[in-house]
Amino acid sequence: MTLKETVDQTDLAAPSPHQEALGLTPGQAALKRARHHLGLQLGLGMLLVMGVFALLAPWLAPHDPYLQNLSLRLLPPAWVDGGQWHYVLGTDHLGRDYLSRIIYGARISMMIGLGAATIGALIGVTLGIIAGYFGGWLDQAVNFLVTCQLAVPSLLLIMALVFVIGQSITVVIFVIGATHWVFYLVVTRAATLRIRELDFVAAAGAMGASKWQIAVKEILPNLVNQIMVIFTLEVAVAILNEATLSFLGLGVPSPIPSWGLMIAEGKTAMFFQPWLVILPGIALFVLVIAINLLGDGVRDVTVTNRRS
Amino acid sequence: GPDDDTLVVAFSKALTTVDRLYSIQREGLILSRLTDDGLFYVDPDTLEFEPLAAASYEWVDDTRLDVTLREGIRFHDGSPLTADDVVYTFQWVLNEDSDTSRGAVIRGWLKGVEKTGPLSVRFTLNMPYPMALRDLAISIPLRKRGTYDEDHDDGRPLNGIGPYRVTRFSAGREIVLERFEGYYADSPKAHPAIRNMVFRVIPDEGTQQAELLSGGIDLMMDVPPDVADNVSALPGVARLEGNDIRIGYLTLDAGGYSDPDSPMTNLKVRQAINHAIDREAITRYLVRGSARAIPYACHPRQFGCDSDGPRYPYDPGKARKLLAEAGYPNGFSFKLWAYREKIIAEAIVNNLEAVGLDVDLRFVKLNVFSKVRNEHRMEAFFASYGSGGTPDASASTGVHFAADSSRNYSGDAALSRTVLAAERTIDPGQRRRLYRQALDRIAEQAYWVPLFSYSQNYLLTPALSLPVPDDGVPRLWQAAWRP
Amino acid sequence: MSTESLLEIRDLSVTLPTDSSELRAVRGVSLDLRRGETLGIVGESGSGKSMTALALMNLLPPAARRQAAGIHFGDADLATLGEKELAGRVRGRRIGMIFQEPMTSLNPVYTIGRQLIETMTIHGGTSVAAARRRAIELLEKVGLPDPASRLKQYPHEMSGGQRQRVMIAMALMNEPELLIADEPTTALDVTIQAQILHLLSELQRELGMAMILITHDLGVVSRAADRIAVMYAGDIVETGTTEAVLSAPRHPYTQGLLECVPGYREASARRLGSIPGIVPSMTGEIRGCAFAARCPRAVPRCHQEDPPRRPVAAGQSDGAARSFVCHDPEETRGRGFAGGDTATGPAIRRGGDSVLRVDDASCTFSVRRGLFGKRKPLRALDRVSLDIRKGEVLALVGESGCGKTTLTRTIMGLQTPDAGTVTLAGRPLGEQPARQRARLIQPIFQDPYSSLNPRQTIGDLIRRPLVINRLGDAREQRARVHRMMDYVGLPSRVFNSFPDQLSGGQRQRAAIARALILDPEIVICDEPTSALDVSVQAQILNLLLDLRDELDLTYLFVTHDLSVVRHLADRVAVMYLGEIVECGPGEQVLNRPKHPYTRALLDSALSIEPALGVPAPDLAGDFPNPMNRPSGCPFHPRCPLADQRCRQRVPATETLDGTLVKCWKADTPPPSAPLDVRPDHNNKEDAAP
Amino acid sequence: MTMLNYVMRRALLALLVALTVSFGTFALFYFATDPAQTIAGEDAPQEMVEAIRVQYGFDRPITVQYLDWLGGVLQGDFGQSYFWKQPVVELIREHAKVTLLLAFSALAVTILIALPLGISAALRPNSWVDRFALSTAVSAQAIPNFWLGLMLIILFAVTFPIFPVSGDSSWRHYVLPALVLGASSVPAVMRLTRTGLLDVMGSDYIRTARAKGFTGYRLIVRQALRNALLPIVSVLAVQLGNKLGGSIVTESVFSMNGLGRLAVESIFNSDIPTVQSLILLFVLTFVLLTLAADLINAWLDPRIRMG
Ligand SMILES: Nc1ncnc2c1ncn2[C@@H]1O[C@H](COP(=O)(O)OP(=O)(O)OP(=O)(O)O)[C@@H](O)[C@H]1O
Ligand SMILES: Nc1ncnc2c1ncn2[C@@H]1O[C@H](COP(=O)(O)OP(=O)(O)OP(=O)(O)O)[C@@H](O)[C@H]1O
Ligand SMILES: [Mg+2]
Ligand SMILES: [Mg+2]
Repeated sequence: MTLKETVDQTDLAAPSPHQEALGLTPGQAALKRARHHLGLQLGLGMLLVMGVFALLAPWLAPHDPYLQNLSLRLLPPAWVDGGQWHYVLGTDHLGRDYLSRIIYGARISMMIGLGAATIGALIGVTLGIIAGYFGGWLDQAVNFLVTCQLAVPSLLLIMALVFVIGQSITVVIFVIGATHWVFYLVVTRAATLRIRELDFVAAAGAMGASKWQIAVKEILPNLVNQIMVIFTLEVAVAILNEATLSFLGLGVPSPIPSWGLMIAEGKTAMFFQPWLVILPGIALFVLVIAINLLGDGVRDVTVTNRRS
Repeated sequence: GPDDDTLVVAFSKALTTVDRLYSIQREGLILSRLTDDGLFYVDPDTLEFEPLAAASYEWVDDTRLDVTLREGIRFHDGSPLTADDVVYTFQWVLNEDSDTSRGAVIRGWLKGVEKTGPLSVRFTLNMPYPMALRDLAISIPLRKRGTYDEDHDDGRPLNGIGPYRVTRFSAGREIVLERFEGYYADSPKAHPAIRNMVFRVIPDEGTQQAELLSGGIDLMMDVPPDVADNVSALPGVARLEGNDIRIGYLTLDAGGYSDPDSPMTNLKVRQAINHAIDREAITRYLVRGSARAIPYACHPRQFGCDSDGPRYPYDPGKARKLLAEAGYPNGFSFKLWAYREKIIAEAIVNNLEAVGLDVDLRFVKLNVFSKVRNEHRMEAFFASYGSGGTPDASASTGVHFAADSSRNYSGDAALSRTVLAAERTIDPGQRRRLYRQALDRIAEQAYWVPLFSYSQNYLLTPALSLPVPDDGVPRLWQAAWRP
Repeated sequence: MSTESLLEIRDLSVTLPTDSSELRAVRGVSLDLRRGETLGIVGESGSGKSMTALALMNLLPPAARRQAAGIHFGDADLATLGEKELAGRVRGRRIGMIFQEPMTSLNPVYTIGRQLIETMTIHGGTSVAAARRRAIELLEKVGLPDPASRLKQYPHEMSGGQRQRVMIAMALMNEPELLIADEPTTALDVTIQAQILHLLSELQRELGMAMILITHDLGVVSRAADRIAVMYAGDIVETGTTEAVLSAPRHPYTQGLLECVPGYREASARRLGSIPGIVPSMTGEIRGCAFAARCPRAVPRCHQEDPPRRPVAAGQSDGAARSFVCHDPEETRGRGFAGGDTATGPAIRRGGDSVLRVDDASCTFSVRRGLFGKRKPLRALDRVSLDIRKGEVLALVGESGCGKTTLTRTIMGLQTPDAGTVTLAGRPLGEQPARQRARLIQPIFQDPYSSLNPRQTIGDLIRRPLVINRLGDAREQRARVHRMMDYVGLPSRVFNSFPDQLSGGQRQRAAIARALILDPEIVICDEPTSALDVSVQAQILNLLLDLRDELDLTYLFVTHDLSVVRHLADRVAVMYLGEIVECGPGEQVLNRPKHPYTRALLDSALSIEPALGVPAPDLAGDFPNPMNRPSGCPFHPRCPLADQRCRQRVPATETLDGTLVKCWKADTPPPSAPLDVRPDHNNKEDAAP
Repeated sequence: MTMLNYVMRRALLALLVALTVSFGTFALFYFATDPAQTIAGEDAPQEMVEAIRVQYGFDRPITVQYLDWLGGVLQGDFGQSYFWKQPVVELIREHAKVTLLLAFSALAVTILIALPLGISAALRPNSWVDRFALSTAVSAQAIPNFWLGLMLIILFAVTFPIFPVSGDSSWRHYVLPALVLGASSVPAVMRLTRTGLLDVMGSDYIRTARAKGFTGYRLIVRQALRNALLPIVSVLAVQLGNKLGGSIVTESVFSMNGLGRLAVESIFNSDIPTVQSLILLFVLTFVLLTLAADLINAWLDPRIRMG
């Protein structure tokens, strides 16, 4: 999903004049459409499964993901020669059970995805509403921030920040979040600019509502749909970013089982123990694709009046 | 490959300059042994310091050294080596403004150099300095007079006297060498077999492997043991294992620099940590090769590395007990800093957590690491030291336990005095005694957790024959193609 | 007009897939059109007018499916022609089309010239030079001065009216036999609307084209069409000559529609007729008569059986010419629509104290145009003075962009004027806290879709002013909301619905309830009905008038529809380019206008008069861009009376017969006769054969 | 000249951004890292490190160091890389070649995949082409860049040794990296092309054009394309910018000596002059590219040009 799409779909005032009186509430209508949306259901299903894995990791994982057994290093998956069924997906270079690490990895990825996307949303939406609603020099200032953010390659910025602040999950979450708010901002700002001109905002002003009341009570609820869509996409982006960071050696610290880190650690052996790279890669792929399907689905379902 | 008589070697790190005077990187050392000769060199077999460009030398007294040069040595540009060039080289290094990377060290002991004949020079020292030959062998390649003059530019990357000359240097990418046919024949390094050498910078290990397998490179150094295992199992790849003078260790903040109340100030805690780490297993499974667990704060091959101090065998039970005695029955939390060999650091963390300690591993890059370390803000760190390839205990004890060293976390003034005294003693017996005294103290106080010596793994095409170096620095001039 | 048949549509249907089921936008339409004839198709929004027109040349949206027993156009059957033939031989060549939205119907990135010329060259056989000559000729004909240089302009450099002229020229490039105009004037101002309609009928006569004119404005068809087809829910429910259908409508829907139009019945009837309910959604099968649910004459049969097409043959040479589709139950004949109670019409009120004064208010925006443009001032209000008296309806009229909304926003304190003051209940507005102001003055907006927050339920929406002003506890508030919903005729079951679930009329009722819940003295209605269909407009106008009587309200009523003004205004203020140019009692201003602009507005308003044609407007040009205001009297470039003085000096405000006028020529008698004895501009000698 | 004015405004903004960002980075490194040690090397004795600290002036206060650097830049002297001991300008020039080549070939890959796919999807919404395009986009979005690189290496450089594993010395070295880097922006560009074209095809003026007799490719080429290009130009500019500054991952997977790697290495080595200059370069590139996109759009769309 691209920026323009999201911006375009903020067509709040798009009249749907031919709707029957007392049809479905917006929520019901969305649910109804969701029932016919294959991608959404698929994404949701996959995500639920992975969510369950993440939540119940301590019970589902066959081993302690941190437990090292140096004498059982680098076992291949069970079905490969030399594998053991005790370690279904084999072990890594410190003899830790790979399956357990992959299961726990889902936790890390989701935690980082959700955390970073939330932080990004907080920053982006706040700034977006401020810029869009109050305009003037505030808008200019926010625009300046955005240019700063965009002008520096974000991965480089993240790397530099993590590099000097130090590696930890919290740092990674905050840094990724703090560098991924532009999308929220652009969309919220554009939507706010448009909503600001709508009559219900003027009506609220005429009722005596203060600016903050208007921003929070009138404008914000109308942004929820788009924010939600961006949120899911940003979760995916954050997860990929963390993996990339970990791959480059600046992500979550060892020995936390992050998929990106696992790929990086397996990379040196990728021609000989390719599963070390392929398995976490697949896990990452499935998680991200599920989130993206969900995000696309949510967009399709909540955005009304989209012809074609 | 042998077809074009070109040996392609992979470097993991880019070399910023081919001038050894301005770099102390390991890669630079390997390269400079091909392109440069110093007055002395390290005999690869005995690890003794022997004359190279020097024909002979003589200690006039404790602070004066006379050196006579060989005849007939030529620079790559064809000009002969004279005493003037030697004087120029050392004066340049001694000059504060020259900013060479070795200046600070050399200035520490060398007062001056003077020409005593067309082919002889005299070195005058500030103080008795037992490692003078080492410094002359390892750090100072000879330069043509005027090399660093402002208006000097002969268009060549480097004008050395070594058996190979640099034909192309592109920083961060590759360095191309060609055999120097004018090399003096009576050199121990004379008559190298291979005509061309290319050093390609390939930072990524996986890529290096792939290149090796697909014939893009002929030699890979510093190969992690796992990789070496894997790759050497394939046809078309040979493996060499050699020693390295490098040792790995943990430093504990016994001096309480990071926090005066740090548990690390407690001897029992430090002993517990020593007992907690299974260095045998780590060495066997993770470092591998010829690596050995070491009991003391030096490499067993180094001169003076003898001690009767206590050893701390792996004993988690004892470690727990010691912790309890120290007042930490439930352990405590601390940060362990590290900047290399993450796997090993993780294994150490795992050992420490097994005895009830809560370790936060801070794995960072060297420049961050050293900032924190130099500011004495670490409670414990895992590091390693290569002693610059020097088989002498002085190379590492001084760096780590001298009073003014930022690596010294012991806070032990007496120890520091012992170490310093050893550095100024020429008499071998006396030195040996002093080092034993120091090492005993370190072991008693458990300032360190000495971990293991390293091994070096090389992967190469089977067509290449290469003697295994004992000090971890490959001698490529001895490389040859197998018939 | 010949009697040769040009177009015969038989049983045309269009279906569109929707999320859940199929939407049958057009349901079995049959139509005939003779050469040179103008057919008006009227109907409320969503009745399928546009779909019918698009289906002719198969320009429907990609998902739509079209079925027809035959679409015979001259010698071709458009129903069976392939896309290639249609494109190559029919579209743009034999049938030209004009769309509703002139602002978006031209390709923004190409010049007018290119777009005109390619209309000819794409069909081959014409050189670019010839096409260019024709383009210039046609631009001249549609009344664009300096056509040669126009060719180099881009669409965005032109006003809406000018673009619509370009669209017309484009449709005519290949001299089509049939011109389809889909609401060509709906988006335009009245003065421009009159110009365009006049132009169209002139051209049609000159070129002998047939024309299908689609509109929802009965006034427009009554003037412009020879014959009329009334559409309802995808079907044509009545057709016949304009004269016959409008003077003696037979279908109850046609009757109802006419009752709703302000001014159709005598002006004394202050209460409009209205059709209850809304246009049904056209998904699924409709059983019986589609109109039955809203029809006062419906009997059980109407709900069950499809109504028959009844020809009205009385003395017609051509039997198909007039018919309607209805069971036409005898027993209910003559039963009319809800608003029949003429007696309860409100009396005109006058006097009262001034409750709100605007003194010399000016308002300037700074606007940047284009990426590289500089900011320029735009003067939206220019020293406007106005007062509103207790209990009256003050109508504010003027063309789009003249500053009406800016004035209302200034009055409500949503816009701070650069200069001048607004005095509310004796105190300057700037000194009143927002909440206090809110309890005195409340707005109702034009677009019921954007004036309600789509994320709040109707109940919450209406309650919101109480919450913000902290009036009463939650229970009291809810009770008050229910009472208010009762007042405005909203069923209480919508309390928990979202605005999306309501029809336009219902939403506007909710907006009214929200405005009135604080019990304000003054209600500002900014075009409250212009987004609504006539039938709904009538309901809302009736409601507003009822509420005024019951709650003793004062209205500032902004509109551009003069028939609405005539219907309800006590006093009228006319705005032009940020100034009030005339202000006075309703009958005074409407019957004896002083300002030439007022006069032009009145001339351009099209009431339902089948006997009259489209008047030739005597107002030149477009509404100017407020960024570069003309010197002197701002109206002078368009004024038929303007002289040197008007061009140089700004006229002062003077009072004549109790009316404030701002014009140098206010005392000059109008060049043409007053409205009621206006000469017949009718060009259709043969309007009714 | 209003356009000049506009360009000046943007330049001013760029300048401010560059100053802010570069000071930020400077401070970050000043407080957190010790460049002297990196310059000296891991095993360097302390005297050496101290000597370097003084020699390079790392012991001076931050403002002095920053202003010193800034003063140099204002005189066109971007300084000397601490780590590479080369003029930064030269260093960048050398690395820029690789990145430029890589970025443009990746852009070509993106365009060659995304545009045809997006256009055919938009012309037949909901057809199999459309579905294929969308699923491509969804999957491409979910494959981490570095992983794709590794897989391609396993596949096309080791299992089937068609292309070299790494390096940047011949065109064949660029094939796999360009593919990886190009693939990363396919989803965005493809989707944008699709929605943009769909929007345009659903617009009133296309209906007008159809009513005039345009169909088929003539409708697309002569009526729709220019409008649909507008958003694509902007997104391509942004993508190119990302690639020029952000091929970090690709360059590291394929061991290419481009600006991305240079940036990473400089960060790791606290090579502040290089980092700073690179950031200036990135900011400048970004601003220039977006400016170029705006100007191209203004040229394509008279509404933007003239308001
Ligand atoms: N592109 C579309 N996709 C789906 N439904 C549509 C589309 N366009 C119109 N409709 C539906 O088709 C029906 C008939 O629409 P049509 O545009 O013909 O009405 P109309 O009489 O022209 O109304 P208006 O006066 O509002 O223009 C309406 O119910 C409308 O919602
Ligand atoms: N916030 C604003 N910023 C810039 N210009 C504005 C703003 N609001 C209104 N204008 C301009 O001021 C002029 C008057 O606008 P206003 O909305 O008051 O007109 P109006 O008479 O209500 O028109 P309409 O009948 O179209 O609603 C217009 O030219 C408009 O473009
Ligand atoms: Mg329509
Ligand atoms: Mg308005």
